[in-house]
Formats: sequence, structure tokens, C-alpha cells
Amino acid sequence: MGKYSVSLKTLYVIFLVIMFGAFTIGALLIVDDTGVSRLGAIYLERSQKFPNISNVVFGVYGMYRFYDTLFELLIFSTAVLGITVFSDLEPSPGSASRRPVESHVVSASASFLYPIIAVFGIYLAFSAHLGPGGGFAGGVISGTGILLLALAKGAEETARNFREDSMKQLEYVVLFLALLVAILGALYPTEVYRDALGTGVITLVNISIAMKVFIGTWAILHFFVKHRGEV
Amino acid sequence: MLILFSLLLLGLSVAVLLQNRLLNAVILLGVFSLVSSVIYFWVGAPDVAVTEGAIGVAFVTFIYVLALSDQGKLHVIAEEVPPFLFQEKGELQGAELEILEGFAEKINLELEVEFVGHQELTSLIGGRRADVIAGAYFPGFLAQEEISHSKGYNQGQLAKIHRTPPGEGDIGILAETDLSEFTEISEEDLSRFSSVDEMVTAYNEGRIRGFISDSGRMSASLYRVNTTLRDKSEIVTLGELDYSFAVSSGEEELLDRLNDYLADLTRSGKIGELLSDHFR
Amino acid sequence: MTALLVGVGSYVSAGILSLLFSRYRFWFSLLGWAGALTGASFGVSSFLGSGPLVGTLGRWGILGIEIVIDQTTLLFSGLVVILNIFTLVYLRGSKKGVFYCLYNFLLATTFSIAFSHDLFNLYVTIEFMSLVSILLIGYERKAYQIYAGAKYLIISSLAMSLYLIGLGLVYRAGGSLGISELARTVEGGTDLSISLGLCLMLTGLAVKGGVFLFSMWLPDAHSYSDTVVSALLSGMAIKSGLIGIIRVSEMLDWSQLLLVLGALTGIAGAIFALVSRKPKKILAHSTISQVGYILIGIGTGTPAGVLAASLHLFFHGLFKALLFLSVGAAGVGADDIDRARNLSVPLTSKVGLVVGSVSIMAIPPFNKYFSKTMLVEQVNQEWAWFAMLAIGLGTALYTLRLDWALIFEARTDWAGKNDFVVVVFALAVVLSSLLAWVILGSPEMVQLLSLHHLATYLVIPVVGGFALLLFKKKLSEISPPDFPFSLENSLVSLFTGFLLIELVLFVL
Amino acid sequence: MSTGVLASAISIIIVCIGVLGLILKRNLLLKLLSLNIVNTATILFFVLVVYSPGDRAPIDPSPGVQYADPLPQALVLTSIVINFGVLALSLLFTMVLVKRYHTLDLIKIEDFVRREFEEEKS
Repeated sequence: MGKYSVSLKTLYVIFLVIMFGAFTIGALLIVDDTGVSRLGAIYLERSQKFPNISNVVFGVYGMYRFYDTLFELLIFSTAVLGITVFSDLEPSPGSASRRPVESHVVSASASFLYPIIAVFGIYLAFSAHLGPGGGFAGGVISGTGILLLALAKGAEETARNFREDSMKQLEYVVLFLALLVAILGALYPTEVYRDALGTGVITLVNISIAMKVFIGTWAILHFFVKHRGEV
Repeated sequence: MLILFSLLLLGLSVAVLLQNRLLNAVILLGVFSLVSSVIYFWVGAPDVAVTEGAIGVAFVTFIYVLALSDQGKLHVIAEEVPPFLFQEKGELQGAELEILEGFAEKINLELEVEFVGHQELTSLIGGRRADVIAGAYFPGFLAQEEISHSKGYNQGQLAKIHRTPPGEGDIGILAETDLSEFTEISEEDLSRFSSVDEMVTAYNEGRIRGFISDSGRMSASLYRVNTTLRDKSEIVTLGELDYSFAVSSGEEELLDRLNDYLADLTRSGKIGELLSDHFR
Repeated sequence: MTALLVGVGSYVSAGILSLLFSRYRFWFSLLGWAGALTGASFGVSSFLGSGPLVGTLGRWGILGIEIVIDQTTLLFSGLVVILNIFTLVYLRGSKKGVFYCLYNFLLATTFSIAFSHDLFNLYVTIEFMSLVSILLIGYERKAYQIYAGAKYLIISSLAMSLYLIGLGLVYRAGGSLGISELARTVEGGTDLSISLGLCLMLTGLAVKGGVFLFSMWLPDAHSYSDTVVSALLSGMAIKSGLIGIIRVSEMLDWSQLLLVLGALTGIAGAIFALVSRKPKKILAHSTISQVGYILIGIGTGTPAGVLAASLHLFFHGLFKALLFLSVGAAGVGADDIDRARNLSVPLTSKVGLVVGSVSIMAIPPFNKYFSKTMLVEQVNQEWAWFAMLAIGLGTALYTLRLDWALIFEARTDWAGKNDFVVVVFALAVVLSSLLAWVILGSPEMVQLLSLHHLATYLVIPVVGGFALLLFKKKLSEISPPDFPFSLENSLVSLFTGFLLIELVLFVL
Repeated sequence: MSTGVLASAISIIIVCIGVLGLILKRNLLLKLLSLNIVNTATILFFVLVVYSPGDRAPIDPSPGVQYADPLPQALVLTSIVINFGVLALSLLFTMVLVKRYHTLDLIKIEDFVRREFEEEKS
């Protein structure tokens, strides 16, 4: 009986999921979308007005809808905050003893590779309004690069070199900046995005986002390195 | 081309869910993100591709891999039963230790032994927190469908000790032990205990009229509690059993290699030497 | 626009500052409250000046994020501000800076949801709300809190994925994200294509909004967490999903579907509340039950019905938070009400419980009476009316059962943990019924106070009391089942709910 | 039917597979992996649903050329980050649960949790 009822439930679940899929795919196929005029076309059209922003995607998330991006940043900060709240969790005894392998080759190649990765990340952040990239991707790439250093030189030493505590405060200062830009950008859009400083404001915002994401990425990675192999 | 890549993605998603080993699933998930990132490039969304590449492929995979337990170790969990596997002055000892050390060396893993209570064994192996159950394990020791056991390396008996005349009370037995292979004592007469030591104490206090255990555990316990059985007792052998190891039932590969290794030991005769060293 | 920016800006800054300078966390949070109050009053003055208003953030025209200021906005932002001050004073300095930071972020995002009139902005703010909520649920790191948080997180993440799929369909067919833009498109005639996408979005929002079958995560999350967190989650966080439903239903006429869901939610929630034995669990299930009324209100489809739903949402937020705070202040949230004789409840909590209970039972001069009577006036279908009667009876039953245990059976603790915030809050809840006068004006109020309504709402509790006397023994033998609320089964019931939506949509 | 629609239909199927895994797998970590699949496939759907063959990346647009719709791309960037946040926190919570109960089996965890809650309050 036990086995039978389990398989019945599985069948029911499969039925439900198939119904869901059929509904959604049906909704997709039923609609003939030729001739629908979408907002995207208008964004493309308007992009001529802001010649210093040639990446239209950046225009959308960095200018027209920066308020959403503010919440995106808040979400990332909250994730980092959550990790920080739990970071005084005791690592289990087994995992503390697992020291990274200290080999000269790894260590040397890490210190050689890391600057390249970091420069690439910074480049992505700087050029977000011109080409693909963005502060977020740049920050994550530079932050993940540190993992190399952390694995080669030991997480604790890397953490000490980065002065984690003061960095975290910097992260929230950046959040303030983003808040300011979101508010001012909503109140005085043209002044902020074109007249006041030209590309300056945008690049500044992007670089600070990258900085913030970089710090956050490191904080998350540090937590997981400390609690390695616990799941 | 786009359709081809989407179908590849579909295949990958199925493959992720069919994996038994978590690490493989995680790495396949990384590949899944990579392919989706390629699709973004293809459909003219380089911004999304770069972000997905940075977060989905690199960052998320790193976090998962860091969080997953080290796969370079053979985690053995065991109940402490001298002389099978036990600790003395902080040093691991026992016949099983020698077998497992040899095995771990053969498959290039580092041996890690953790002693746990007998009731935690099932959940630890079921949650893949450990690879092998040791410590005088025998088939029927844990009533669990999700465990497969290896070949035996040593013979033992399942024995029942009871008072003569029997008198009142239940028969004590270890929790989770499945007796259906050996005897027909009905469930109502049994009361379950979490260790043999407790059963010996209960027996001496007269709370139970007898108890059932395997010979290895029984003598270890009598030795440890350092007591003799109080009343006049009779020992009945219920059946023969094979001491062996157990792995989680998904780990067929590990089980095969363990069986091969045990067969090698038997063939070369090493097992006999080893056992005579430890079981005098 | 200024109202939204001032409110959200001050809450976010208060959050960050109380993390950075955690010594002054209380004062920063108080400043944040003052800012939000200013923002909300800007909103009120704008509404009084020029009526309901739809605008875009940043004067970008249709390219920006659409926001709205109408009665729903004002009621919900007012709810946020009121709950904020009472929970803040209740907390005083008892938690660390991190908690205050998360607390302010939660307020910021719910405040923002009140104004949001853009489908993607709703998605982002609601996701942020749930992320902050789960950290607050698991804040004390008890294993059961962590489990409840993880369950909520997984289910809501899946739900928001469904929302995003629906959004994709809607954007493909409608070409816009602003709700009033889309509503214009729908009038143009691409009705079916958009409505299928909106169904998926409705599913996502229903998971957030505490609709039965969709949010089976809710009882665990709301009853396992800390008092203030429970009060905030039940009082306002789940309301953000309902605000989403209100906004989305501006585009389509969903009356049949929402009425069915509302009746189901109300009755099932009441049944579960009736068989539960722990005060916090009862209150959590009661939240689900009350969501039923709100859905019925939205389902009437008339502006007055939606106003009644918003008003109910506002009042429910107040008295449910009051009940959670009273129970939490007494520290009896997880005790068995059948063994209430061993408990002692401080006097202030008893006062709070009395006010909360008469409000939830819709006894005439108290706040819920007005919103519920407005609802009844708007509902046309006979069966929906009977469903509401059943919900009302169920509410009376479980409320009286709770009151019997915690007010009469439990000893009164005169000296101990009296917390006068609860009494002040209770006073505020009593006074809140005046708001109904302000919003409706006197002619409608006189209509609502007609004799047969008054009689109905006095009779229901009496009937409920008698029924309770008869069935009390029987009730204490039942213990509520746990299995519908496990992660796996909640997911199954989510998709069952989706199937129900499909059925109602295609069959009726 | 355009390739974009077909590909987005396939991504819906991937969502369905992820949901099946999410419901039927007992292992908590596999559940998280399935959730990850669902979220990634959703994002893919969102981008593909407005794709038409020959779209170019919307960078430095000039009139008369066909470009991909920039709006979904911008929105999706946000939801990638959101999904990351969800993943990080759920992994953190999983870690805490595993540390406490030494198992990834969700049914066992639920059992332990209920028992613990009852014991603490009685």
C-alpha cells in the first residue's frame, strides 16, 4: 500500500506539471505577436537623445529604471548581510583543519593571474555605458578572482589583507550613493544624466557598484571558504 | 542552431537531475549556465551573457563546490566496538581499521573515521554524510532499505541471553535491528534499546528477561561495563552472521570496489592473519 | 512621486545607518519613521488636491516606472507607518543593529509596493520583501525558524519564477510593463493573450499573498518566528501580494475566479484555525482566512468593492498585529490552549486580546464591522454571501475559543510583563474605525449602520459561542494535520491551485 | 512559428523538468539545484520570447537595422542577481540545517524540526 500511494502521488505531480506546461506553451503559441509595438522599440529610438550612452540596455537599467536597480543592489546587500549575520557560525571541527594546499606554483600563478582578472572586471565596469558588461558583472568577476588568492595563500590571510570590516562600511556608503542617484535621478532626470557631469555620474555610479559588489562577493566567498565542505 | 543549443540545455537539465553524486550535478549545472550564456550571445544579448557568465557559471558553481563536502575522503561512520574498531588513548585501533586503511589507500582516498551513536548511522548514510558504515556491522543490523552491504570478512553469531527460568519481561534488542532472518520472536515481546550497555544494565536490574545481540558487540559490552551477568543465564545461538560493511544503496561503484578488495584479502590469506592478530 | 521617494529614501537610510551606527539604532529608526510619515502625508495631500494620480518616476513618460497614488496606496502606506511606530516602540532596544537594518528594509519595500504600478517593479520589490522576510524569520537561528524560512524562500522563489514567465507572455502580447498602459491595450482587444499570462502572474502573487492552496508556507513561517516579525509579516508583508493582485486585476475582470479563491481561502483558513491548538498557529491560519474576505472584495470588481478590500486589508493589518503583539508579549504563543490554566497572561495583553477579538469578529462599533459590511453590500452572488457568513461563523468560533483559554482560563499576571505599548496600540485600533467615517462620508455610514447588518453581526458571535460550548470537547480531541504544510506538499498544492485556476477560467 | 518561440517553448519544458525535480527529489541540495534550473530557464524564456531571427545586440543603434529588444535584457540582469541572492541565502540555510541534523533528506529534517519544536515548548 505504501509503495502504491507514493507512485500515485508521483503520477499526480507529473500530471500537474504537464498541465502547467501545456497551459504555458499553449499561451505562448496561441498569441500572434506580429505587429505588437513594444516599449523596446521606443527605447532604441530615444537612445539618440543620449549620445554618451550607446549601450541601450544600460540606458534602461542605469537611467530609465534605476529605481529597480536600486532594489537589485539592496537585494545583493541583503544577501551579503544575511551571510554576515551567520558568519559567526562555528565552523565544524573537521572543516577547520582542512588547510588549503600551499604550493609555490599555485601561489605564484595566482598572484600573476589575479591582476589580469581584476583589470578585466574594472574594464567591464568602466565601459558599461558603451558596451556589454556593467558594474555588477565587473564586481563579481573581480571578486571571484580573489578566490584564487584565497585558495593559494589561505583565506584568513587574504581577509586580513583586505581589511574586511572597513570594506563592509564602504559597501553601505556606496548604497547611500545609489540611493541618492535614484532619488535625484527621479527628481531631476535630465540634469543628472546629461547636463551636470555628462558621463561622469554614470561612470562613478558604475564603478561604485562594481566596488560594492566586489566587496560583497568577497564576503560571501570568505564565508563559504571558511565553512568549506559542510553540506 | 538556437534550437540545437536549447535541446542541449534540455538534455543537460535532465542529466543534472539524474546524477547521484552531488558534485557531478553541480558541475553539470555550471555547464548548463555556460550553454545558456552562449545562447544569450547568440540572440544578441551580450550584457545578459556576461552577467550570467560571471554569476551563473563562475560564482554560483564556486559557492556550491565550496559548500559541498570534500570528495577526497572516505568518510567512515561506526559504532565503537572493540576489537572491531575503537579508540584507545586517542589512537584508532581494530581489525576493521586495517581493512579500511588498505581499502582507502587502494582507491586513493584519505580515511576519516567518525564514531557516532548507533541510531545516527542511518540518517548519516542516507544524507550522504558518510560513505561507509563500519563497527561490527552485519546484514540485518539496520532495518533500512537504502543500505547495501558488502561481503562478509568474519563470522559471528547472533545470540540470545536469557534467564533460566525465563520469568517475566520483554526481550531486549537494539533499536533498528531487523531480526526477521534469524528468529520468529514477535514484535510485542521486544523492547528496543539504543545500546548493548543499556541492555546489560536493564537485564541486571531485572527489567527484561533476556536480550539479543551479536556476539562481538555482546562480549565488547560485557568487557566495557565490567560486570558479570547477575542471574543464572543461558546463551542460545540463534544463527550465524557475517560481519561486513555497508554503503548507501546508490553507491554501487564503491560497493563493487570494496567487495573486490575483500575478495583479494581473502584470496591472499591476509584476512586470516589480521583477524587472528585482533581476535585472540 | 515625492511621497514615494521620501518614504523609501528615509527607510533605506535609516536601515543603513542603524547598521553602521548601531548604538543609535532606535533613534535612526525613529527618524526613518518620521520621514515615512512625511512621505505618506505628502501622498495624502496630493490625493486630496488632485485625486487619484498615475505618474512615472523620473518624468520619463512611458519609459519610466509607473507609480500610482490612490486610496489603496494611501491605506497601505498608512498601515506601514502605523505598524512601524508601534512595533518600534515595542522593540525598544531589544535587538541588534542588524535586525533594525532588516526591519527598516522590510518597511522600505512594503512602502514602495504601495505606490508601485509597474509589473516589473512589483516583481523586484516583492522579491526583496521575501528575502528580507526570510532573514527576519530565521533571525534567532532556531532550527525550526531556519526550516520555515528555507521553505518560504524556495516556494516564493518558484512563485516569482512563474510570475516572470507570465510577465514575459504579457510583455510579448501587450508590449508594455506599466499597468495603465496595459489596461489601455486590453481595451483595444488582445484580451485572451494577456489574460493567460496574467494567470501565471496571479499564481505568483497568490503564493505571496496568503491564498489557500498557494501559500502553505505561511502557518509555519508566521508562527515559528519572533513576535514582532510575526506581527509585521501577518499584518503587512503578505498584504504586498494582495496589493499586487489588486493592481493586476485592474487590467482584467476576474470576478468569478477571485470569488472562488476567496471563498475557498476564507473557509479553509477558518477550519484550520479552528482545529489548531497554539495561539500563534491559530492567528496564522486566521490570517489566511481573512485574506479570503479581501479576495472576495477584489472579486466584486466594482470600485467600491476594491475600496472595501483595501479598507479590510488596512484594518486586518492593524488588529492582527495587535493580536500577535498581545500573545507575544505574554509569551504564550506556542503553548497549548487546552492547558491554559497553567498559563499566566499579563493584564495589558488581555486588554489587547479583547480589542483584537471584538475587531476580528466584526462587532459593530469596531473597525472590521465597516469594511465587512461594505463588502457584503457589494457582493451580488448569493453563494458568495453564504460563504462570507460561514467565514464569519468560523472566525467567531476560533476567536472565542482562543479568548476563552487566554482571557478566562489563564491567570491574570498583575505584576509581571505588562507592556503598555499594547494598550496604546489597542486604543489606536479602536480609534481606527473613525477612519471609515473619513473615507466614506456620513451618508454611506448611515447606510452601513442599518439594523439588519447590526443584528447579523451581533448574532454571529452569539451563535458561535453556543456552538463552541457544544463542540469544545470534540475540538480538543482533534489535532491539526502537519502534512499539508511540508515543503513537498506545499509545492504540490501550489500546482493544484494553478490547476484550479485553469479549470475556473476555462469551465466557468 | 519562429525559432524564438520554439526555443522559448523548450525553455518552458526545462522549467517543467526543474519543477519535477524540485517536488520529487528528497535531497535538499538537489532541490536547490532544481530551483536553480527553474530560475535559469525562466530567465532564458524571458529573453527568448521576444527574439526574432537576425536580431543584433542593442549597442550603438542606428536606424534601419533590426535590434534585439533591450527591455527584457535589462530586466533579466536584475533577476539574475535576485536569483543569486535567493541561492546564497537558501544555501546558507541548508548549511545551518545540515550542521544541526547531519542529513540532507528533507523528510527527516521536517520530522526532526517538528519534534524539536514540540519539545522546546512543552
